[in-house]
Amino acid sequence: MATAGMRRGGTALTLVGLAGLVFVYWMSFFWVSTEINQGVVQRIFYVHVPAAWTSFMAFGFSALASAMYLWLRDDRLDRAALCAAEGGLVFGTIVLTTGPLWGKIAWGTYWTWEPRLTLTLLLWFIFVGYFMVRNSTEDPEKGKRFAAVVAIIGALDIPFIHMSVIWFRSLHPEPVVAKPDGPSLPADMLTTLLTSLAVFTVIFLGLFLYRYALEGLRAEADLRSRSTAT
Amino acid sequence: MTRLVLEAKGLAREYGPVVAVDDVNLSLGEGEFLTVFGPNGAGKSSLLGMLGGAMRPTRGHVLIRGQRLAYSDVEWRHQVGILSHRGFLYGQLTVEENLRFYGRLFGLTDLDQRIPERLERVGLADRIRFQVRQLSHGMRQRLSLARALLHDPDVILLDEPYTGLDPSAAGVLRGVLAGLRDGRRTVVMVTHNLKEGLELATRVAIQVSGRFAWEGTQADVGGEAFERHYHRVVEGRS
Amino acid sequence: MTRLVLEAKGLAREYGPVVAVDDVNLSLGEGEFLTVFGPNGAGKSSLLGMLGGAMRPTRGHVLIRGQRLAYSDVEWRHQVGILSHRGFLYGQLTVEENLRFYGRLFGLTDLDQRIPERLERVGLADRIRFQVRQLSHGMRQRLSLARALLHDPDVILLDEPYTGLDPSAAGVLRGVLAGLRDGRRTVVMVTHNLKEGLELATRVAIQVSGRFAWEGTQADVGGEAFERHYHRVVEGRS
Amino acid sequence: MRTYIDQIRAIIWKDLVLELRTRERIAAMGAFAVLAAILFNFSIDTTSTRPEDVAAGLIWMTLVFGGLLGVGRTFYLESQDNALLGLLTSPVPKDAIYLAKTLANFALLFIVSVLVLGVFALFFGLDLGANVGGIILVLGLGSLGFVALGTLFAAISTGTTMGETLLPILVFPLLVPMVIYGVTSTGRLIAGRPFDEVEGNVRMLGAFAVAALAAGAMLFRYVVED
Amino acid sequence: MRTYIDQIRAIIWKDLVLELRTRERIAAMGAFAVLAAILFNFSIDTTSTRPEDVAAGLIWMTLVFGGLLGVGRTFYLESQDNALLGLLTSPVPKDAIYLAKTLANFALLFIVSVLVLGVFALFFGLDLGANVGGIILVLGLGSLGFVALGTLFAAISTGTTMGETLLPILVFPLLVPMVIYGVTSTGRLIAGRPFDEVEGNVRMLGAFAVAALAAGAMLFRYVVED
Ligand code: HEM
Ligand SMILES: Nc1ncnc2c1ncn2[C@@H]1O[C@H](COP(=O)(O)OP(=O)(O)OP(=O)(O)O)[C@@H](O)[C@H]1O
Ligand SMILES: Nc1ncnc2c1ncn2[C@@H]1O[C@H](COP(=O)(O)OP(=O)(O)OP(=O)(O)O)[C@@H](O)[C@H]1O
Ligand SMILES: [Mg+2]
Ligand SMILES: [Mg+2]
Repeated sequence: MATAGMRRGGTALTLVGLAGLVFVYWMSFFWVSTEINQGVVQRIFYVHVPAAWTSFMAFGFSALASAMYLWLRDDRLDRAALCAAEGGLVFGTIVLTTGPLWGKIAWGTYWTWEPRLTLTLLLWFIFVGYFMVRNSTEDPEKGKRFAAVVAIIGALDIPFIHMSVIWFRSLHPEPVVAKPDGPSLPADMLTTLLTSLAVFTVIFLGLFLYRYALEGLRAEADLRSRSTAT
Repeated sequence: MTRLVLEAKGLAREYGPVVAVDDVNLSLGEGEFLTVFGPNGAGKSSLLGMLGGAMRPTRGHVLIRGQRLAYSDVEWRHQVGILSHRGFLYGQLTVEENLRFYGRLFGLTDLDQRIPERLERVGLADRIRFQVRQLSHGMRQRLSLARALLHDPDVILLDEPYTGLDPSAAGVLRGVLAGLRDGRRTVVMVTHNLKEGLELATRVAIQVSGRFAWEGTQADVGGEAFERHYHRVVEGRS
Repeated sequence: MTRLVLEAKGLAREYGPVVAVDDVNLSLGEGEFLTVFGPNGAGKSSLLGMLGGAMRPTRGHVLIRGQRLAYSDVEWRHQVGILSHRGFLYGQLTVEENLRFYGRLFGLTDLDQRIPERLERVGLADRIRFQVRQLSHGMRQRLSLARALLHDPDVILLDEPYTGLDPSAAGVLRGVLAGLRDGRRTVVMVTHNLKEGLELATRVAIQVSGRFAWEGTQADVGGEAFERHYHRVVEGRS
Repeated sequence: MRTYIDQIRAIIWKDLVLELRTRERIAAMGAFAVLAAILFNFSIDTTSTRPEDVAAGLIWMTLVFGGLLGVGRTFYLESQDNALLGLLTSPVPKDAIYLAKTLANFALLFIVSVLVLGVFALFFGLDLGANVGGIILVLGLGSLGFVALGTLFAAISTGTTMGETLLPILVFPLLVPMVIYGVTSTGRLIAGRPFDEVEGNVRMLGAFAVAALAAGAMLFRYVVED
Repeated sequence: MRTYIDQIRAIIWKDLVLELRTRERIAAMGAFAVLAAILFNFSIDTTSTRPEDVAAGLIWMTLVFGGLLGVGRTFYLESQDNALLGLLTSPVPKDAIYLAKTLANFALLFIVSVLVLGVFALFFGLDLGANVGGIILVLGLGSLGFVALGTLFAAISTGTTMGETLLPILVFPLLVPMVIYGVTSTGRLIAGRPFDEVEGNVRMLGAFAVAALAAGAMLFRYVVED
């Protein structure tokens, strides 16, 4: 059965990812050189930034799947959007915990009301709204459509977050990697960052597949219970 | 047989665990008049809602003149007129304003003649300046009827049109419906009144628990005997 | 004659320029059952509204058991049950919660038995946990009926109770109404269905343009001939 | 008397069930408070303005807004299937209907305003100190006065029957004195001044709430009668 | 195309007639705006805070909250006799319904926001001078962006069991960028800076409004289909 395979695949990927995470920790704690200005704290960077990008990817994927769902009305697309949104929330939560930890040391405060931070928090809120909308209609189809619309509009927030450090005077560092004239980062740092990004992506995919398979099973069970009821 | 106008293929509608309409198939040609009877909650209104494109089926689909209903397309809506349990009327607008509003949505241009003429026909001419919330129950039903037929649709879906009408208005409605049997229209009517329902029907169905439990034509229906037949069908199935 | 229960003296209701009810006089004793017929807009619902204390008369007044209706007093409301065009139901509450709410307003204490029993009687027992907005039209009407009779009122006012009921529910209603003719209650019913209306009535009135254009008893009404009589009265007056 | 109270309880129960049906409403209000605070933060430049100076105004603004939103819904729920008429033709005194509606609205608004206070204190780093009790009292009285007038106001403007547009305009100016007392006392308490200093204002708020309740209970019947 | 425009006009005409008949929304929004102005007049100590510094923020807060009140009711009117279904089963493209509703809401909100500007200018003694036109433009674009998003999300939240409560939770997060641009430009214009200085911000506001309108027109059909 395809779902069972997917679940097994998901579990396997997650395990691979977790193993990779150990490797990334090793890299970021022992291998990579220490940044001169900030010292050891800067190593949060290798969790913070990949997590942020992974959450962007997850939310973007969720929005894409939502748009496709509205077009094709295939429940599988809706499930994909749902699971991706969940993943996005997980990684978004990581950003929202690592950021303040870093901030406490680098800026002396956990939180300030500053565009990138605020918009990141709001993106997280939007996807909380995504789940609220889903669960507060009595017709599940309607909930799926509403949620899809929220995901699409919510993802439009992502470019704002990325650009916010450039548009507004801001405390948060400006891009050092994702910018038009290429990364300006020592090679070993870049390698660590990209490795970490790869590992996070694998973990996301693993979680995604696992959840997706689970949702598939639940939908099947729903269908079965209904056809026996009538 | 005449050209097919309205078809339903494997139509089903579920509200969560409730199966309101269950695998209904239907094909109606020009000039046909189908009456649907059935107990409360049998799914008749849900069926009409789907036939009129007001509600998406959970499964199956509807065709109008062979074209599958496309919800993003609006052209076919010109051909359909719906009278539902709820009147679709704005209580704070006058009788005239309500019709004018719908007329403009349907792109009608001769509203200055059309509206008074229709109101005359349903016996509301003297209420033209009244706000809808000031109308009595039966007057509201008359107005809903005028609204549903304002754009002269070819496919007409009526959900308990006799509700609240006094005997003379019921007579008028009977006349209007008979007028619709001009061979060019297709009518589906839901009613609980067996007598009124049988009078004009060319085809009759009894819906029970979502399904058509019985279908037949005028000829199958032996006048007085139909009432017993109806009860037998309903009890046999539910 | 039995004791007088419900009286109306020179009752009139105007909405701005519209005279909805015009000088209606009425006196009904225990066990009497009055059916009011009349065209749409004749003022039947307005009359019922005033009899039930839902609406203040412009002129005249209503008496219950010889007491003039005092709008600030609430005691007499225990004796009155109203079924109107609108169901007085909360769409977001369940069937059971709606009845429980009204039961508590009326100070009933045996709701745990009473509610299931009444729902059984109107054939809604299996919908007890449904929210009202999930009910079909006819189910809602059944619930409104159960609500109106929940507190076993002595004076019962019914506005088109057959609306939306399927043939078997109509049969049930007929049974319920027949059960009300136990000599202790007074019923006023408005309907457009001449047959159903005449069946149980001890007295009959035809209201036209606000006034009672004709009043009579069962005996005055010669079965089939009543339809012609009705049309003659209505046309003669309007 | 027992019936009277039971009727009031029945109506409050019904209103709150209707609210709870819209499930996570309290959670929603919490989120709302947070988002409102964020929005304020961006609309007011905290470098040139001290948060303490504006916090009172913002809290009351949210209260008024939330109140208008909540109170406006009261009779909308009733108007759906003409349920209000069902209520009016039942043996419930009109003032009981009014009191029940007011109390149900009060419960909601009070929760929201305390929630808003908490969120603002957190976000703006307000040091409420010993004055928390006083501020909550002020907000409570303010909410009560607001819903007492607001419920009457809503009944009028839902246009039950008599409600043409003149009356809201008459009721509205009544809110102004209350808001003034409320904001001034909240502001002082947030600034850390002792409760004594605002006691007069708080008394006025209390008097206002009581007067509004009494007036509402007396006038409501004329607004809804048909 | 002619029909399309005529359909939009018919819906706007209907909405405005209904609003004029009931004055429900304009009354609520207006009352809120005036109360908010009064609130701040009393809550802000003008010796320590310059009114110019907070006026822009307050105007925008009032706009956002007032807008929420107005937009939330858009679909109430339609739900009374299931009239929305009548609209949806008529041959009107869904985006026309969306645009018409948005424009009708815009008209209301824009009037209210100009009103708020006037009230604030009066109460705080602001000297708007030559920048009045610019400020009104900024408020206009802000209102447009707001209703474009608000109308879409009002349709969503009306369709859920949570009703209006959900609306702020859904729209606030999306509004923040717009509010930032809006407040900054309004603030500078109130302070008497030349329009050139805020032109970039105003462009962004315009872009936001257009993007929101486009997204709304495209996605609305998925919200209302049944
Ligand atoms: C306090 C909460 C914080 C949040 C919510 C947050 C959020 C984010 C997000 C969403 C990104 C990805 C943006 C993008 O690439 O478009 C990001 C990247 C980044 N963050 Fe943070 N951050 C926080 C604190 C910090 C702190 C304290 C520092 C260091 C002083 C920091 C340094 C960085 C760096 C260097 C990047 C990579 C920039 C790039 O190359 O694009 N962040 N952060
Ligand atoms: N919005 C809804 N949510 C949940 N269930 C619903 C909803 N609308 C209808 N139903 C259920 O679907 C079934 C069919 O309802 P429908 O209104 O189609 O019946 P009907 O045949 O028109 O009945 P009636 O003769 O009483 O009008 C009923 O069991 C009803 O409870
Ligand atoms: N709220 C109102 N405002 C103004 N006029 C009204 C109002 N309610 C009813 N009317 C008018 O009063 C008259 C009587 O209305 P009523 O509802 O009593 O009639 P009815 O006999 O019950 O009619 P039906 O058989 O259609 O239910 C009608 O002409 C109606 O237009
Ligand atoms: Mg039906
Ligand atoms: Mg009537």
